[in-house]
Amino acid sequence: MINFLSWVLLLSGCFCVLISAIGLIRMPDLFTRMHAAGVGDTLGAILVIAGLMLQAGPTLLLAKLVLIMFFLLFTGPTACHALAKAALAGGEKPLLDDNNQ
Amino acid sequence: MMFFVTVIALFPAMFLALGRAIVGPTLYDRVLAVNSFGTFTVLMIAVLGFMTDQTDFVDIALTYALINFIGTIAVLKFFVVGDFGYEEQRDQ
Amino acid sequence: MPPLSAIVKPTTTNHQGILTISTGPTSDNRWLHAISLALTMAVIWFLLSGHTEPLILGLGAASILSITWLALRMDLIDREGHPIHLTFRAPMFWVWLGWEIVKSNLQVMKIILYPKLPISPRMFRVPVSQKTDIGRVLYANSITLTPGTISLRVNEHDIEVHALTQAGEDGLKDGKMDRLVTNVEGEQ
Amino acid sequence: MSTLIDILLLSLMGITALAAVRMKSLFGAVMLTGIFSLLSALWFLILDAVDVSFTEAAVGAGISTVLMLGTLSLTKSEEKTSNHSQIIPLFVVFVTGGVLIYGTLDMPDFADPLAPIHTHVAPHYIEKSGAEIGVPNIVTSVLASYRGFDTLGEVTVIFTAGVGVLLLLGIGRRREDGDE
Repeated sequence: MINFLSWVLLLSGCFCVLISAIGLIRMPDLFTRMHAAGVGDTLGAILVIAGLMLQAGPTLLLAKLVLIMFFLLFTGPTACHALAKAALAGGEKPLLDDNNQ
Repeated sequence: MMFFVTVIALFPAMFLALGRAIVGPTLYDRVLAVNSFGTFTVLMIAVLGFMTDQTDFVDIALTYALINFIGTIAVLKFFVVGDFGYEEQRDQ
Repeated sequence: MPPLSAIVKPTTTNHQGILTISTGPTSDNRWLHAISLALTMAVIWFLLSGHTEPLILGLGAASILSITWLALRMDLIDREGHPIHLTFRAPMFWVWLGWEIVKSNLQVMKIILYPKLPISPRMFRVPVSQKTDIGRVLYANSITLTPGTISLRVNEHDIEVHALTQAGEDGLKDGKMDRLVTNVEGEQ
Repeated sequence: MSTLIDILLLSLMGITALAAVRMKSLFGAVMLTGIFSLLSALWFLILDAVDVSFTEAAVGAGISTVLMLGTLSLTKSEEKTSNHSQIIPLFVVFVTGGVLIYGTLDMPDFADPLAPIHTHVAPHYIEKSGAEIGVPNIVTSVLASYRGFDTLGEVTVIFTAGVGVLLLLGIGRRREDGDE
């Protein structure tokens, strides 16, 4: 049962990561790409690590995996925000839809 | 088997992120690609550790998650503080 | 035990937006923060090492004490550096945020997979109702954590957001996340 | 099974290296070397060299990227096209590579249990270092105890080099003048 759940979590995590990478290629400009990268950084990482957690069982390993997840979730948005801010400061203009600006 | 499939499934994502890092076009795109690549690497290290039954790998994944973040912030700090000639940076 | 907000004195924000800690009788609260920092580090140290030999434990204790001392000396320990007052209210918010993350992830994934790539990127501002820097940081980070919306610039009154679709903009503008973050911040 | 992982990882490394060489924007090249050191750290992990991979992560992906960027901020960030003939460098590279490959022929096979390094001192360290030194990590006990004087010398050399660089850059003096 646990193995089955792990399979599901790991595979769906990989799916998220893959889609995020596809989005990284397909999106038209930097800021929209950041949204795509966010998918892999949040849901992809959460699912893969949750899958590993089920395999780890109640050990120190589990705690370490929890720590990895927390670090990823705390640092991801901060790095993303820093990137957006640096890009704006560097004169990067986001591509906007015409009919609402 | 489960972990092996996961590792293999992570590779296409890494190839695509690498592609974005190569194509660019702006330097921020590259930083974004490297950051994503780092996240994928962290996940892959953790899974590899489980695959080979060496759970020490998880410690390294943890360190990587931190180094990746610090590296990204340091690089961006250089952009904002140091002068890199923003106009010249575009490849094409 | 009294509620934590009674022990921890509120901080004020001066006109430049720089967080200042009211000095004087707050030295107890500084020690409280120092102790909680040391405890957190001890827990993390043990989780990462898993060793119980006396020598190694002693080395760990020594490094934790010296780091705490350094942090005290560098004046890094304050409400912002180690926000214990948030820890007790956060879990429910995290559960809600986790569900939001899943929902918005699915939306963004759907958009990426559509052959025509139906995006309409937009920038707009949302007001913030948080009083402290850390509350605003929490809000901005929560916005970024849910894919489809990224916080670009933050100031005292609003956050500039880049959204991928109209739905993302509407979801943020109804202000639910803002209310919940303010609730977690619990600063009145 | 793990051969597939090796092939994929090595091809990633190959693509990264080629792209870094071909890239005109030096900044992009620095980012690609960052990716390359992430990959080589992964590769070290697969080869079971956990400590090396740790160092590679910290130094290669962290510090050296920042140092390169610091250099770039002082120089130009665009590669200058060279008009030298490229035949002689290619020749040198091939000869060096050939000599290196020839040198590896004498080495014992990878992971050969009968290789000298696995039969002499390594078993001793692996079995006894916990009891003799009391440090859980074998590499640490080798570095800090069995060959402690050697490490002390190394650290002294690095410290001297660091002090020398700082003196040359004159960082201390600027702060005294107060014009920072």
